[in-house]
Amino acid sequence: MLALQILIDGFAISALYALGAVGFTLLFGVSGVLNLSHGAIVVVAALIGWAAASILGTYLGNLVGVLAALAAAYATYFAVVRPIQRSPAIPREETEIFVLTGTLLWSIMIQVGAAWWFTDNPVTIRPLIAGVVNIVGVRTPANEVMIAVLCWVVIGLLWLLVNRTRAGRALLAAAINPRGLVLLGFELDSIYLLVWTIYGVLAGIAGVLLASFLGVGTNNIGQLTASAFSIVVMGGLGSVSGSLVAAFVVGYLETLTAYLVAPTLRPVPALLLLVLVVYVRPQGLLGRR
Amino acid sequence: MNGKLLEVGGLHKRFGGLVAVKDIGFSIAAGEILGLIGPNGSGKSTVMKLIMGIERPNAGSVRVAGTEVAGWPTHRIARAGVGIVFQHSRPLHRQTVLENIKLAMLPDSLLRLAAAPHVEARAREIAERVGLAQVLHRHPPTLPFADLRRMELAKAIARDPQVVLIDEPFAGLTAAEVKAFSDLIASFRTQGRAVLLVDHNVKGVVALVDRVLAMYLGEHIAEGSAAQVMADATVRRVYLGGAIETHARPELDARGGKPLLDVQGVSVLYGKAQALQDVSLHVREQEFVSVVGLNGAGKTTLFNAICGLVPSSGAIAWQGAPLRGRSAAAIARGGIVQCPESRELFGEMSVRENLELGGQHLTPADRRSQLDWLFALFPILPQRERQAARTLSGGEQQMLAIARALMMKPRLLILDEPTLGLAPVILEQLSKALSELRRTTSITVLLGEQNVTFALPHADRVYVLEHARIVWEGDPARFAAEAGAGYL
Amino acid sequence: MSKPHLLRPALFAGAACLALAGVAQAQEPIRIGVIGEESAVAGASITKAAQMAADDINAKGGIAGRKVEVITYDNHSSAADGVRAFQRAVSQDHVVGVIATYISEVALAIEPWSARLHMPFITTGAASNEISKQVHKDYDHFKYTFHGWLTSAFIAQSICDAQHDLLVTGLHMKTAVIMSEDAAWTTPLDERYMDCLPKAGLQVLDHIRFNPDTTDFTPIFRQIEAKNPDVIVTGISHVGVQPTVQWRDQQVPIPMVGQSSQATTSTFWKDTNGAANGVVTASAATPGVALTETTIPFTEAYQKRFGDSPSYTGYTTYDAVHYLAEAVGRAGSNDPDKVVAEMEKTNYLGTVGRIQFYGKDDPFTHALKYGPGLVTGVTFQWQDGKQVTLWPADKANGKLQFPPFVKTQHAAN
Amino acid sequence: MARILRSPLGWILLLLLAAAALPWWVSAYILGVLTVSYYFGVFAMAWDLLFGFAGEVNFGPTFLIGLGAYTAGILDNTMHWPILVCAASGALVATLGGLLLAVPALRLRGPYFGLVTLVAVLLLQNAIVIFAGVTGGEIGMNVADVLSIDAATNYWIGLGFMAVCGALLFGLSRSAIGLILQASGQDAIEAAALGFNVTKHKIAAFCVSALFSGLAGAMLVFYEGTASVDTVIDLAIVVQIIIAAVLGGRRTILGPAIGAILLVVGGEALRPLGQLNTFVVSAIALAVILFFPDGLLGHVLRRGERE
Repeated sequence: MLALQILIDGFAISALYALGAVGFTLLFGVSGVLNLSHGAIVVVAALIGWAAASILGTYLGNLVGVLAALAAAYATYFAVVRPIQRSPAIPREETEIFVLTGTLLWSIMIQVGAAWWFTDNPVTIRPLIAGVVNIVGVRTPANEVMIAVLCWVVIGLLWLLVNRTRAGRALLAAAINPRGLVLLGFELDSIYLLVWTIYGVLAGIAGVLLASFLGVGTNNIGQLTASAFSIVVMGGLGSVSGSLVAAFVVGYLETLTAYLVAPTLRPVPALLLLVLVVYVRPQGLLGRR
Repeated sequence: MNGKLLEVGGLHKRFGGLVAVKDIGFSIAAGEILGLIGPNGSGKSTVMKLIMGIERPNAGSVRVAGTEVAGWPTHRIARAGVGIVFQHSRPLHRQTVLENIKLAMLPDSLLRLAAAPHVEARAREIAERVGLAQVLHRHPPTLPFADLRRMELAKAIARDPQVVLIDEPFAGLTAAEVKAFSDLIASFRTQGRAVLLVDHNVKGVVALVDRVLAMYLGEHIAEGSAAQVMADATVRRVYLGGAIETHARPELDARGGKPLLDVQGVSVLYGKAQALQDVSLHVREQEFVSVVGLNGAGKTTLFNAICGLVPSSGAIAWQGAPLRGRSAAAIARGGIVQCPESRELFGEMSVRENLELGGQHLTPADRRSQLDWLFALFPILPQRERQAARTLSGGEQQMLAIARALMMKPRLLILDEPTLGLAPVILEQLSKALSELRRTTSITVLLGEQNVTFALPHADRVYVLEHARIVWEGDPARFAAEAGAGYL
Repeated sequence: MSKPHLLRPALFAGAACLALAGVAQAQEPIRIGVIGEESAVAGASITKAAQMAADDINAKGGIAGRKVEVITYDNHSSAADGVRAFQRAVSQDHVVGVIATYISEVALAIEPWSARLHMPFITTGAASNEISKQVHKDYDHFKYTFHGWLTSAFIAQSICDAQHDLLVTGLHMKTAVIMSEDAAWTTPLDERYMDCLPKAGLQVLDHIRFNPDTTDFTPIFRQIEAKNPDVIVTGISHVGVQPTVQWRDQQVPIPMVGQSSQATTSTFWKDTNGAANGVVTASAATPGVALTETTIPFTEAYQKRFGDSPSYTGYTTYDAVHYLAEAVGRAGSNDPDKVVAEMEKTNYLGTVGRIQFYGKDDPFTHALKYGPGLVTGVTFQWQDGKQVTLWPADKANGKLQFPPFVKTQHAAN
Repeated sequence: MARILRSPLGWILLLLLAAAALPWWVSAYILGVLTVSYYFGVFAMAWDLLFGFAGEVNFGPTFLIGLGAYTAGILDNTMHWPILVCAASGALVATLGGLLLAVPALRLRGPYFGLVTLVAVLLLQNAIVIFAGVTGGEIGMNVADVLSIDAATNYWIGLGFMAVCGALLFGLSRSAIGLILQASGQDAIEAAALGFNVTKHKIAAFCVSALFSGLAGAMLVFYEGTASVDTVIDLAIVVQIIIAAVLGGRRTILGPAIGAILLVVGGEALRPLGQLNTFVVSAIALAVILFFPDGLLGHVLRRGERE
């Protein structure tokens, strides 16, 4: 019974982690950007979605939330990341630290701005389906089931997009060899725009689902970024399947700790595992050297 | 100890499945200069890194003045008496030239915070010797390229190493500077150092070296005096190929009118190094033009300038309109498609996926017919259709790269060094495919090659690129007589 | 005594003294520094209520002829920022006292500075026992600090008293599980819970503390359910929205009562999309319930001015500005020692009850006195978007009512 | 006089003298703000030694600061040793912690090194909450002793501390070790080929950085009288340190101190904006990074180099 509970409870949270991390890792894989404003963008989706839901209803509100995240992602790219990448004054080998610092500052601006406008109280979006269902004796909120399903549907769609469409193939090719892609007449700029679009939508969906499942506020921004970062590193930077695996490892490890050890220690084993992975296998679980 | 300062034996290095260095051995005595030559990808730079400990050898021995140092960390090998001059270096920007040289003489200690007093005088002396006396107190970013190279040389010898390794000593230097550098390196001989010069070809180092060792595909192919090596049949085949045939179609150029591609006075600077100087050439519709030149002459730079991948000065016109201001991708879509020497395949993707990406902009029907045609042209590709590109052999990868470029239906195909690192039997297949291409289609090709035998049979016209400039232009049939002798 | 705070200075201070003070300091207002957390609902209430209090006092002619001037600061929920704001208030803006913060960490960081700079300091929202214990330990040094809200121990006591009346007497409940975030302010809270819940008639089956960064409460609720208690008694402040929403979504069949700081804010219903329905929490006061004569006028004026209801800190801060200003008025000078001496004599009927402070011999020196006739706090329940007061019984305006998924009858079984 | 004005050292001395005279001019509050900014200056300088010179992006300066701060605070509360002994012990523990972190972490490159240092901070933060009995948990801990209760004295201690640390760190950066570090940061292979044990020097740099960070953390605790996650460990502090260093000019040691002072003082000057002051300060810092990526001092120096 306990094992079943752990299995079911860990699944939804892991799926949500996976959704949050996939966009982050895709962005890194394709454009080499570690976006430290990730948590802020996720929270923007949640807050705007919540505010819009009270006017437009839950469905439209969620949609507005996702669009808000998309807008925030574009703003991050055009106002912060691209100017840094193109600045002639920043040496190439230091672009990385500048992107990190720049997105971090941007994250603070979003966090403070959002806290000023919305207060730092966490908000929740009304679940799309209310009520509970009984899964082999475990009482599970219907919303939780739906979120797990939705996460996997979105991840599946992403897989189809990347593997079955031309634009998706180009995206994958850019992750492997951007120069080769330029030689074939692809504009890297539009590839980057595409990946930021996908990223924005994924972060947005993660944001509104998070708000509907657990509730989220501006104080969670740092934690959200850190957890996406660690999951992605654990899975192997740039490896989408690695991130999925790592998300489930972290999700279940946390749930197991909360159930079997103590709720106070919830985040600790995952952090220790992360350190271990980084030391023993720096390329991550499924990453290639 | 037998007077040999550097002794290398049985050196092996693998990178994954690729054998980069295979059983290389040589020795250099005090006061001797050895040239290590080989085309790009031959493994010569890897040998240098193995000696310096930057890469660890899989097998073999490296002895410095009798001490076995193979497998040591770099800094210990350096302390054992090996100095290296890198081709590219990153000096300390906030420190002066003098301080940069002094850096090389600091003790490797956490407790000695200040340099020993004699260091200052010695740094000045070395700076003077390499010709930096005038610029001692300038900062590196303000120095001309040659002075930066001098500074690197000064750093390498500051510690008075017994063995000096120099990577491409003359790349990017003007003739006068080459002379000054040669004199400097020659002076190491009288100082009793063992010197290893690593370069693409014998020509660059012929005046300086006592002996030359030639490598190809990781293997030792010839050794001896510069003249011996230049005359060696294997070396000549690697660099020049075999006997030269030509099948020029001069009538194509004679038609006159506006050329398809017109390059006028193009120059390229890499930082401070002149990679291309005032180069002009043209290619007419349906022509097959070859640009021959040794590695490092500037072929790749020229092609990258045409394709908009590196900034250049001068004028490049495509179908009469200037290319300036168009992105590299737009140029590619406009019909100039490059198949680069590095191939730039998508390693994790299958052969078919690579090809499909090349034909992305075609209609499905067009793409299918193009694919069928290429599969016929390169019969090995359909057999490898589902395999990941990185698992292919070098020759197969090259064919895939060419096929992928052709998928774009280019107006002008730029082929950069397609023979790079390929075995002779593969060259033949490739050559056959090119002949077929030239015979059955009206495609325009600009080929860059070091291997003259490979380049000439297909060519309608030939340019010779040497030291960043075009030095000869004409009918392939006249090449052997007019330019062939001075080529290698 | 409809306006006690206007009459009292005239009663306690001599007329001559008053006149003198009025003449000497007529132009100089009583400056009070107020440090809040503008991003947090509870923290923002502090500065808003303080501003209102000053305006109300000034509208009635000020205190002892002096206007009250409130200078507000934002500490961004950070102790370091709080200390800096405190220093600024003292050295730059020359205030006579500082009212600050609902976060214990910030209050504890300011406390030593209040001692060093000899600046009267009242925290109107923090709960940690340490604040007043420190004053007790080294009175001469720390006497400048006052705790203007109930300490954790008394909050727990208030909850025990309320739940005794509501759950044990009312619903015959017998068992409880304590669920609190692992934070320093909950340590004394839980200690007191362990002590007073059994006394109130609720046997404690388990005591679960969880990481304050927790977002997924499913395992915790499951663990609690496994013990099959009649009620969950909470001690939460960092979290609030999340456990509440998950409690509703997972339809945890056990009522949740206790201290949930986020639940005391007026926006909680909207933040949780109504998941708050049925949640019971302790607070300082509730809108529409007259703890004293001033409670309702204050609440209504606040709602009119700011558009939302005050948090518990709103009530306590509104009172604090009054009794601090009056103490300054009685002291007849800005001298901190005299102000502290007068503060200790505070006997002020505020919006949350009669306010008095424990003396230097009590272990909770300078903390609010708890008890009937003084300050007890209230216990209310969210019902259909409204805060319905349940306890104390004489102030109640509704009955305990749980959402359908909560099973209260199994206590009777 | 003219000669003093021509040399950078003269300028620095003049500035220090002017700064030392401030207690006779400005209020205790401004002194308090500056005092904090001086300790932050030391944090930023210590970070720059690691990033600007050794080329390692350390996301965990507050791991080192926190170790120093909490060790000192706990020792003061439990052992009642003199402040200086506690501070020194804090610095020592921070150095040991730095060594433990650096030895394995320096094998890693780029984002991996950054992540491990980041995780170190998160773990320390968790440990503080878990061991709330000694550390006071998330509400922090009051220490029994403080440096001084006089604002001017505190200010002079802070100023002197920053000046001494600055001189030591700057001297170190200009010493043989600094040059070697800089060379390894720019091109580790070339530095090794010149005969320098790059790893040894980087570990040493980490330890020095840890020593100064830990000491400054301990001093800050004894100035503020409290140690809490919020004041010495939180990621917000990390962000502030990194921004200060980049803002002031990485690779200059003194620039980061200037950046830290500007950041703290700027945030305070904008306090009337209320909540939004952090927003404005971040926006300004972002603009500086975008338009003057060399930072303030770096920009000035670079112009000097071009001449």
